Amino acid sequence: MQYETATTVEEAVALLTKGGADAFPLAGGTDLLAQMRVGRIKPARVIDLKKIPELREIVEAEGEYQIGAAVSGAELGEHAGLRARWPGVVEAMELIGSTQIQGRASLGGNLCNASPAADSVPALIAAGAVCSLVGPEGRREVAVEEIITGPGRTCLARDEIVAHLRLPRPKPGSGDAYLRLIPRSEMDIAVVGAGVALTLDPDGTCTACRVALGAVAPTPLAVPEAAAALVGRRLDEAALAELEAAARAAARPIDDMRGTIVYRVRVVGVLAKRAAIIAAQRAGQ
Amino acid sequence: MARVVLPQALAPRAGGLLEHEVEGRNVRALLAALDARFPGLGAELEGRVAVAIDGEIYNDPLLEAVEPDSEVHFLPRVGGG
Amino acid sequence: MKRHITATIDGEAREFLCDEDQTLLDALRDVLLKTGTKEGCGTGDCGACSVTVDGRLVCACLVLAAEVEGARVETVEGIAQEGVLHPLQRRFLEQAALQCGVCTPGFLVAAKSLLEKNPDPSEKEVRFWLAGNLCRCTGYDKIIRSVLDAAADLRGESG
Amino acid sequence: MSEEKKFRWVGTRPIRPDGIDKVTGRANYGADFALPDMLWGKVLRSPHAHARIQSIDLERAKALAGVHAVMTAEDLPDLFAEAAKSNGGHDGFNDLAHNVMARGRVLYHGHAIAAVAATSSAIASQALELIDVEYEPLPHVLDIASAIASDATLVHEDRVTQGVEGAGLSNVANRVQLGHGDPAEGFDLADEVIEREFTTRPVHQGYIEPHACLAQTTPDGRVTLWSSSQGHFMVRDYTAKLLDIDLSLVKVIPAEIGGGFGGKTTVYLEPLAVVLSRKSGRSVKMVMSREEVFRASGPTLGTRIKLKLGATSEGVFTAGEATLHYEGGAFGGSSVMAGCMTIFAPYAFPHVRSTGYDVMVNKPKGAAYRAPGAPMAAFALETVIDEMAERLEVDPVDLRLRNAAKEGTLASFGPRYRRVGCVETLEALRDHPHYSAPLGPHQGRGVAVGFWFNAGLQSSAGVNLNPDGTVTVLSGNPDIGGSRASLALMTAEEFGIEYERVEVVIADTQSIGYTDVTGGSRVTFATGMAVIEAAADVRRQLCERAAVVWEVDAERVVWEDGEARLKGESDQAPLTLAELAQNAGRTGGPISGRAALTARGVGMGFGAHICDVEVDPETGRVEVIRYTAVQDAGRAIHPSYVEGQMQGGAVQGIGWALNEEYVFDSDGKLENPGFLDYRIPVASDVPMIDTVIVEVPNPKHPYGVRGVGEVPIVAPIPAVVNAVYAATGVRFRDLPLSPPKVLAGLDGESAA
Repeated sequence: MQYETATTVEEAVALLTKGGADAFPLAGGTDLLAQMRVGRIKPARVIDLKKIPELREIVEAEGEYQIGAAVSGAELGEHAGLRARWPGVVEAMELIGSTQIQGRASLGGNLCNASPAADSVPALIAAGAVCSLVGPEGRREVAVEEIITGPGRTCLARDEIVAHLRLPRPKPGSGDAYLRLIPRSEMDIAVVGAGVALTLDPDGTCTACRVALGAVAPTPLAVPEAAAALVGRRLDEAALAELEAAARAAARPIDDMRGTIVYRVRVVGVLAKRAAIIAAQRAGQ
Repeated sequence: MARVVLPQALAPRAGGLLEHEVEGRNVRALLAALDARFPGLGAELEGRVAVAIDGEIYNDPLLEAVEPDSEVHFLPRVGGG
Repeated sequence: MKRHITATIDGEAREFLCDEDQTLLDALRDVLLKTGTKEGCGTGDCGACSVTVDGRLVCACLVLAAEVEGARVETVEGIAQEGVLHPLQRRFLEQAALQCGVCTPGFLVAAKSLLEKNPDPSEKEVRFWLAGNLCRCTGYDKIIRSVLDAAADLRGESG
Repeated sequence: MSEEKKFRWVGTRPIRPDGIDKVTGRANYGADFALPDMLWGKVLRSPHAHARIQSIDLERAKALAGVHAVMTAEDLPDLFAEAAKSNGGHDGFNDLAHNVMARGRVLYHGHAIAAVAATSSAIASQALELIDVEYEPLPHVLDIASAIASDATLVHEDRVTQGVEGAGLSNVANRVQLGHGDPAEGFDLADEVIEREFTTRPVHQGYIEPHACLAQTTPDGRVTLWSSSQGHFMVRDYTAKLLDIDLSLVKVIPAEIGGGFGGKTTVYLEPLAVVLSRKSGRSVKMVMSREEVFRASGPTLGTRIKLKLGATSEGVFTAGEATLHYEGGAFGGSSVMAGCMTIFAPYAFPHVRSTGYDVMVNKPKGAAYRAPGAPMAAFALETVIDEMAERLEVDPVDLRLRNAAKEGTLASFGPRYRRVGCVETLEALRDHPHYSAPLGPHQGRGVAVGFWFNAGLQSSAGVNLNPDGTVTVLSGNPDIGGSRASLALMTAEEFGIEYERVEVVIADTQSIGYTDVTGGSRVTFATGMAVIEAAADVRRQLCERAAVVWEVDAERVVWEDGEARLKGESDQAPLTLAELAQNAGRTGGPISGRAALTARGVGMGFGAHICDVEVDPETGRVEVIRYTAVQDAGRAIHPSYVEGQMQGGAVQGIGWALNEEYVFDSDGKLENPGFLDYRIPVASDVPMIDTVIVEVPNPKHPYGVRGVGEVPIVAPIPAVVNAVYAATGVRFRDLPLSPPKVLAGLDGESAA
């Protein structure tokens, strides 16, 4: 195996193009190196993206945040501005793995692993995040919910990388939250996850909402029906019950060793409701 | 005579009785006496069990002393973690 | 082809050769013979190989040795300075916070990293910070107490 | 030991002698040794749960540059054909030989079939991929129900059930029955009878250090092994037996051990490393990956227990009856006997019977796991007692106290109890503020009792007096949980010297007499006894040396308060240990003592735990919010390490109760062979674990020690499950209580 570093996105893309099918981009490496260790992936070369400034920066411009794809969870969590604006996104990222994993794992990596259970992805979808992708043909922008196309599969070309993700400036009265269910309190893969971002007007009526669910479908799922249950209403019991029902209706999970269909469908509604309540509290602050 | 109590599974080999009065200064002598009464039983016991003599368990008991008023239980052998 | 790496390891400038696909953990243990850093799983799930790279707590099994070129790596072997134990090490000993001891290097590195960022953590903060360090012997109780007490020592609040 | 004796060192909490090495990274564990000529060995493992090996072609692997040796079972002596013929293959070493490397058939997914040694770990891995094996897959059995079915596929083609007259070929390796009285009669006397069935899944000991060893051989047949295990004499004996080598030619140097819990009381890698070393002429290091540890080292496997309990309306147990099926893995040898012996042990029963079946399935060979067999048994009994208490409307601790075993009680496993602390332990639990503390919504409290025999077995010890008056103690037991400290404390007490003047060395197999494994909660008890005897040997010599100095009869000299004194009126100043040590050369030579013994007088142990949980009614997640463990230690030599055993055992039990389980797919492949999906508790999963050490001294030990390591894992499962019942009103009888199962139970879908 060959280890190579790139210092610009263009260089990284060129190395990936040259490397072909056995070349893998390396950001945090928390998934790639574990896969290599158990022999599931045998790269001929890895291209370290962490020396590319764009991928390592968090830039704020007029309330909009541009987060480099290789920024680690720990760096994200230490960013006071981001924490204040998008607490749900930050908490979702911080749920991934241990403190040690947080020292390396990145938003871009969590997204490109394309796990149906990736914690940060529902929160990013709910937040309306957009990715900036760079490939041999240049740059393009793709909404986060369009990146993952199936378990372990993305819409990226082999030699395309995520350079950064952009979170929009939240409107006044906005809040977001992400919750997941795991059997332990830490160090687990989500059995189900739910992210909610919403905006309340001063009298508590929800004017905008996005809901996304994790681990209940082959990909993280944007659920506009669930969001629609809240928009135009106060978050009373009836509205939350509709949200819960819509989330359950959208879920189409599988049985596996981490959870059952019945359980996932049941609990994803509970988490969506709880996440909405937390998001609403944050919106009110 | 020591009071010897057999594992339940072996009672059929000993006239259906669990408890026996047996003479012997140590476990080996008890086994020999039992074997004389119920041929083969002594060997069976020796091969596979521990012994509790007056409440204390011995895992390798062949030569452990037995008092005339002792209560001797044959048990499965248990190790530990 | 081996790769030549220069890095500061436990305060010492070191040069070594590694395979390109070798992890930092394997390089520390098998090349530099610094076996204080332990391997419990090799996949980032147990924390036994915790080290810091440029001050950031990581699992050495999930870092390529090639990545630490020019970096500052701290392991358990650098915690005691000039033969003097760090308060964490002292508290671990005094409070019997280790039984078999194989997870201890990882716990010490992780706990030290916590106290550098948060000198006055709550019990809950300590437990969550250390959730990536598995211990199968102690039930964590004495480890958590030791970290809380070492934090007080470092704040100068205990004798 | 009836009167309270004052100790200077016993009962204090000094720093363990090996502590500094373990907090600085200097301590060497199994994988930490290296030799200049060293090769790396790796094992090829079966991808089938059950298959006939048709051929193994090693040629491509051998041809790979850097590969120095390749082996299969062909390279192991076939010592056991005769034994197999004479006893139907039930020889323990025959099974072990077949477990370290499959012969003819693979019996579980992960079963070793070949091994290689190469100049690097990477080349060794590559070589494994070049070994061509042809398999003929065979049908497999994965659970108790299908293994005991009349038309079951046989794991072994030649085994009949031991303990059953006229038994035919079967997957039941063994049947055991014990008890006293007539349960039918007892149930007739009962006002209430409850009968329930319980199931548990395979769980792993989960030690953090994977198995590891380094082997060096010489052309004249000598073997040196550096190995991490619970007993280096065990490693020596098993390796020598499997390879047909004289014991004197094998030296095993104990590495520090990174946890065992019973799982390191056998060998997996050592015989292979020796063969690879012989074939290559180089030293060979082998380290299991975590995945290999899960797939191929001994878990404790699944169980099914049916239990019936009868009691009078006054809360007196009239009868107990249980049928226990325990999976033993591919070779049998489960802990079902211990399950049968412990299941009713904490209580007095006029009529009691337990029947156990040791069931073979196509899963890894089971190994001991802390109080082997007892936690599952306690799960059954202690939750039924909880139900009985509710039915009788009595306090659950009170019900247990009314029936608790005491001196003279006829134990369900046979003998009459001598002095035991079951009652004292339960009383301490009842009186603990935790037991009466208020609870919040969705919270519940459970209690349970646990029992373990503890063990004696064989130990050797040496005590060497150094010229400066310091003492070196030699032990043959790897120190897993602080036993160096407890041995040093007892030594300091015996001599009346400072604890810091005692050093404890874990000596290799050529430097100390035979010693059984560190297991069974025996080290502080049994090896402690040997150390005390060796110290007495030294004290006797010290008195003789003082007699030489004073030119008196040795009988006139006594050892008191750390010095030799002349009995009666005398103006001779006492001689200290240091003075006598310094003069040893001119009074007769170096002073050292030794003792080797089979430890008698084991004190059985009881523990009682209180657990509070909070259950999320919408997700079924259970959180342990408060926990207290009470245990009779006999005497706590180093209380911190006694507490540590109690806390560690409690948390292991909590993990077993809530989230730990092996998940096999229908092909018998383990789906969760890693710490991510095999969920042992992490620090944020548990609260502080309060401890109360009860001391009902063991009258047969000089300091009253009973042994403490195993008891604490017995009570947690039922304590947690009873707490979940109290919080939810649902009784769970299938482990683990994972969120989906609990939520289903709350919905009434699966709760009985």
